[in-house]
Amino acid sequence: MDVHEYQAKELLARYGVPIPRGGVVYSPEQATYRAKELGGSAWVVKAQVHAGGRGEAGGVKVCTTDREVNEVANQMFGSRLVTRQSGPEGKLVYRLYVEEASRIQRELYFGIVVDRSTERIMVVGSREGGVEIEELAELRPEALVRISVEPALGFLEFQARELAFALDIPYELVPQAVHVFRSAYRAFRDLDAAMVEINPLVITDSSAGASELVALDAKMSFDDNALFRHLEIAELRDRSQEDARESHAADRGLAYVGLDGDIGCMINGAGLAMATLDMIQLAGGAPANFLDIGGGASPDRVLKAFRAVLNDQNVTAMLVNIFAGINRCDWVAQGVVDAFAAIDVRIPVVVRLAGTHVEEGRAIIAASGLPILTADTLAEAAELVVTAARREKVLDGHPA
Amino acid sequence: MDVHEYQAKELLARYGVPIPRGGVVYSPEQATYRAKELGGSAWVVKAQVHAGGRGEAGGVKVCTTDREVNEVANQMFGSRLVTRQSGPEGKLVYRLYVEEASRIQRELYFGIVVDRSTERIMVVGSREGGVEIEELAELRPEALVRISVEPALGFLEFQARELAFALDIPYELVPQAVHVFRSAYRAFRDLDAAMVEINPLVITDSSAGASELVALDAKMSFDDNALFRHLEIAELRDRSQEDARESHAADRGLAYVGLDGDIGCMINGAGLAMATLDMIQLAGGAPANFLDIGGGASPDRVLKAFRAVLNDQNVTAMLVNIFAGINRCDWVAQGVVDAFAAIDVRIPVVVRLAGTHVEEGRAIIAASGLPILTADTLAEAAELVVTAARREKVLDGHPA
Amino acid sequence: MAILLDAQTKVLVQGFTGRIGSFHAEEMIAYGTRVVGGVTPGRGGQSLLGRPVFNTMKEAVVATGATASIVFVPPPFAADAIMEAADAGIDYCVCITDGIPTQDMMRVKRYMRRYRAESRMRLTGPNCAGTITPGAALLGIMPGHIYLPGRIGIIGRSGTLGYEAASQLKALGIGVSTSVGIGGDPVNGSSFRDILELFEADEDTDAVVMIGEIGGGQEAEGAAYVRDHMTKPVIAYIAGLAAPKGRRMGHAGAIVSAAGESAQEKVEILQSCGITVAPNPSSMGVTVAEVLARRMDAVGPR
Amino acid sequence: MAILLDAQTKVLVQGFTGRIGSFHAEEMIAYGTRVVGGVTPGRGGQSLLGRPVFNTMKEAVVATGATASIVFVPPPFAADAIMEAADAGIDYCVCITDGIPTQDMMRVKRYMRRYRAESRMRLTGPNCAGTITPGAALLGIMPGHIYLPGRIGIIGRSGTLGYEAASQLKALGIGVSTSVGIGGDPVNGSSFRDILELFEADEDTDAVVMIGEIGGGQEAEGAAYVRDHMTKPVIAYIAGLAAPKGRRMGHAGAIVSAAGESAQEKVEILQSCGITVAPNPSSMGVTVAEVLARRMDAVGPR
Repeated sequence: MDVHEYQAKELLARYGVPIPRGGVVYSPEQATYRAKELGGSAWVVKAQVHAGGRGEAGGVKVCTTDREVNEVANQMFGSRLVTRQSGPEGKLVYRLYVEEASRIQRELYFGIVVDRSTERIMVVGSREGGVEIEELAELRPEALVRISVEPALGFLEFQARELAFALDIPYELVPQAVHVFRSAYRAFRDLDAAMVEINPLVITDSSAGASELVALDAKMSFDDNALFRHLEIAELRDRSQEDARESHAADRGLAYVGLDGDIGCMINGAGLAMATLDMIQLAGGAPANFLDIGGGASPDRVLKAFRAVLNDQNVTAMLVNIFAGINRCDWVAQGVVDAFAAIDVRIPVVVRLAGTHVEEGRAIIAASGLPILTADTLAEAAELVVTAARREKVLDGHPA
Repeated sequence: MDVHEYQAKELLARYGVPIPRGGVVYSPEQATYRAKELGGSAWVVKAQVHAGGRGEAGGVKVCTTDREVNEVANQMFGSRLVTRQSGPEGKLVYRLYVEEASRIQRELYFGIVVDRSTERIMVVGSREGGVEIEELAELRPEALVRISVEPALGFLEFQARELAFALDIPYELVPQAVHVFRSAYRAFRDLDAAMVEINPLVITDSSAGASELVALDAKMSFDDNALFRHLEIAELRDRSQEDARESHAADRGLAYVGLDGDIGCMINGAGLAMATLDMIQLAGGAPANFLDIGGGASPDRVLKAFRAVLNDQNVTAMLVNIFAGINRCDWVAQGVVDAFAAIDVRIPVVVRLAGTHVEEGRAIIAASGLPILTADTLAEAAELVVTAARREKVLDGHPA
Repeated sequence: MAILLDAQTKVLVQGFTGRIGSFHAEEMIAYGTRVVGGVTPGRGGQSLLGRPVFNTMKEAVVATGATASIVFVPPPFAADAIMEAADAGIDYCVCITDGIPTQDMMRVKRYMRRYRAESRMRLTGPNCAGTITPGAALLGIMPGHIYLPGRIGIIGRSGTLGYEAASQLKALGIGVSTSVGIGGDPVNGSSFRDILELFEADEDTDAVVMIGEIGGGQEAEGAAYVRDHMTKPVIAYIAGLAAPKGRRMGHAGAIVSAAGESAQEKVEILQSCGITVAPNPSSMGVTVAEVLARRMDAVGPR
Repeated sequence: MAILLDAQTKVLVQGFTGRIGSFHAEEMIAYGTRVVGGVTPGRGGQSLLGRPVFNTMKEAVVATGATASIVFVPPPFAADAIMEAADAGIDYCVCITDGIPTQDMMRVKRYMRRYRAESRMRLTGPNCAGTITPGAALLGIMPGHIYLPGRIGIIGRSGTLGYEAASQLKALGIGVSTSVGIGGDPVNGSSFRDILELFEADEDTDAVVMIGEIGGGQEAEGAAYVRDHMTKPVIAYIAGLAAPKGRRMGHAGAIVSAAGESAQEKVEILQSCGITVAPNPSSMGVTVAEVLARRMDAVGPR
């Protein structure tokens, strides 16, 4: 689960990471008020959206007068910010963060992730802050310092010190850097984060007093599996930043990922679901979604899944692919029949059943008399649904 | 460092260990007031001293009226409680703890210590609570359940559960027991304790509602070396419970342990100090103290050590034994000469110097013209001081 | 005995008396698995399905001599259950539970390293369908009837895709020695490489099917092992060609977040290590058949 | 080379520029120890006593090729300094610092176990006087002149009592191969047993003096090793006969808290393992001389 920049900053600050003074605002008036309250002569107004690349997309503006703050806020509120990470529809802007502008001497990168190969938490730093880390990792991997953390002991003081020296942080700031790094690590560990990124971590200009380290931008995401023990984090979820189809499905306990195609999918098991999407694509079709209905699919759950799939207006045909292990094909078949009774299904539906109680399941479909296409194998099912989708498009007047 | 029962209970309660309701009081009036405030019909009045065995020594009384509470408190305040752990002088009682009486169904033992052989924290439990654990460990070791804790992971839930089942805690109380055990462990770990003991941990009678676990008595002691990071614990130090000679020396940064003999000792190094005590004993004398002046003994430090030793009225002769490594014999010798100038030293003093700058040191002593006895070896020094002490006693009219 | 599990293996069910635990315990017993009891703290002394229930794994192991266990404990308590199994001296543990926090699994892996490698418990899962040695024993939640006993090993992250592979093989008359689900989580008990080693050493296995997916580096690590150490043919399929970058596809571990983690890249890595990759999930069975036939031709009739 | 340290060993000083660190660095250099530099974070690039100062141990090891270090860092930071040395690849570290919290040392010991036994750093101390190979090198704070080069190993918890032993030996014309202070803390880097093993294997050592004290079980563990594995004679002294139970005698570890931890009990355990125990601290030297003489008689003139 992702959170907004200002939420990540507040969480990190609670653990001791210094952040610029600022506040979240919900209207242009609040933005102006907040800027006055902060004082000073320059502010940064930042759109709060769950997507990187805000700066180049116009979501971060420096203002030097109240009036300018108000104007910028006016433009941003209610807009959809399209960044290179947001998807073509962009993300709705309905919260801004107004913060005092910092005088920057140098920009560093600091991040924490789970390293799957060592099964440990890894701390990453670079002298080159402000750029995208993925790009840096690909183009100039030597610019990254990586430190693996022994879970028994945490991010040790000497490791933090080594990182500080490796990033060429001036001697007088090394103790502060050690504190910042270890504070961020503790936040990661205590809050079951999946990612912490402070980019840039800046060394401020000494023109107005002593230099210091400040987290100018921050990102955090969290392990969904651990939210049960972090209710205060779970509450930070911002549905406005999610794909509406996914929110709808997630609320019903379904693992749904929205895609750009037109073939709706309902499958049990994540692996089989991915494989089914692959088969549809190989057969020349385009899946509209990933949807794993999971084990123990009751007829009621099947009905919910149907609704989640058909919720997407782009869907022109649908494939149900069930290999029943814990599930039973007869239950799923009954769920499909019930769904046809409960919903006005106007598109072709292909059903492929296999595994536990497959004969009983097929018999239920056959006996229902519903216009359901059936297939025995995954390949057949994919072919059938792709053909059906193509026909629908032609009937609707879309070119195939 | 030891703390009082009520302090240990408050610390454990902060981590989630249930304790009976109660409060510390400093006068009989407060005791009565506290009993009324607690309500109910029976209270336990407990002398707060740093010594086990209070119950059998009369330091724990059950009272059933306010008046009785007042009387008991009156007797206890200002008295010195002599228990089998307090030493013959007993411990000054100037705080009492008044708590609601618990109905006890069963008494268990729960403790946490550092196990030196595994270099891990060890949790110890027994079905037989309320008895002294040292006794139990010696007489019936099989009655103890010991669980070693992996420092990387802490006291795991399943380990706590295994202990709960091993102690025959009823099923419905097992989840509470797991919570109590792990809470106490966290207190131990977070506060750098050296020992936590809940003895007895009781299962209350179900006559007045559901049974529950309660820490009826609790003891904690702390790692002196870690007090620098636990100022709130360091503040719990109660000097009234300490040997006055030791407090005096400790305040001056000296490692001093009061003993019962009459030969004062001032030595550098804990090992040499113990060995010197052994030599005095083997020579037929009785050391009045252990005192390690440590490395880097400046003349000023030597003076302080002299004062600490002579502070003890029982001292009839004194031995200074220095094997200088970091120290220099000439500095120590100068310190001894200075001490004679600053203090009216009326007892015989034996000085043995060895190691760095020994010749210079001996020359300073010789040149001082002071009535100082000198020795070259440890054996000689011990003989000299024992003989001198014996003579002093005779002179003072004490039989040797 | 194929690998990990045979008809003699004594099995304990952790979370025995729960709805899911008892349901699958019954299924496993029906398949012939030697389930000797189970653990549910606070239910010790009772019995279920004719088997004793214990309060702790230690008691259960002492009383039954079990060497394997299967975990059906809910996510907040599952990591603890795995460590309890390890501490009780279990040799092989399957964790079915889906939704264990990543840091909990990191702690479990760390904990297990306190035991010497040779006496360390083997864990598969979490978030897997389990392990089956067809015709002998089932330690999982899969439909037993889709597996034909035979000499092909299967290793997969996904449960249902493993079923797909087994049933395609069965349709061609090809049987399975053991099928092992290693699970879809980012930090799991055993890697492809760990299980490939077992199959390489197993006399009852002729070839291995390896079913991977997007995310993580375990497929590449397994492929390097195949290239450097394996004599038996390996056939693979990687799911997720159609998966967009940066999106989590159901499994907690199925997310492309670094170079080499997409399905296309993995396919290339596997092929470069001499692994035959099935072009699509429907052709896993036939690809195995082809490889076996080629192998037979090369070896000649025995 | 005796054990642990010789004239070629390259040494780094951790806490180099501090008052205590620089003082003892100078003493060690004067004794002939090959001090090649030191570490004080934030002082990198400077130089002291003609040796370079580094910010981190990793840099220092890379630049100097040092294999040993000595820690003079204050208690709150000393555990971290030891782990930094281990992580930088140091082979042998002496920690002089007194007053390190017990849990910090537990963490250090735990941390060091992440390295394989054969490449794991050896630590002696904390709260010790250090190690000396007389005539070759000094890694500690002891007065070098009291040690005569020779063939007796010394292991002791206490610094000053070790001096006492060395000077008693010197007075009798007996020299020392290496003297090792293992320190007075309850959790320390190396035990008596660890160092006894090194002396048993050392060609330059003929006999070992072991100086123990009240508290803990390391003397008994060392004694069992002597009984079961040592061919060289061991002479011991245990301090604290006069110490009352339950009182801490200066050293954090010198407290009798369990059976077998008092001086008298330890003496009995040691004697039962074939160790000659000196009756008092003044007779450590003569007891060694007697044992050596008996040995010579038994072996006959060579």
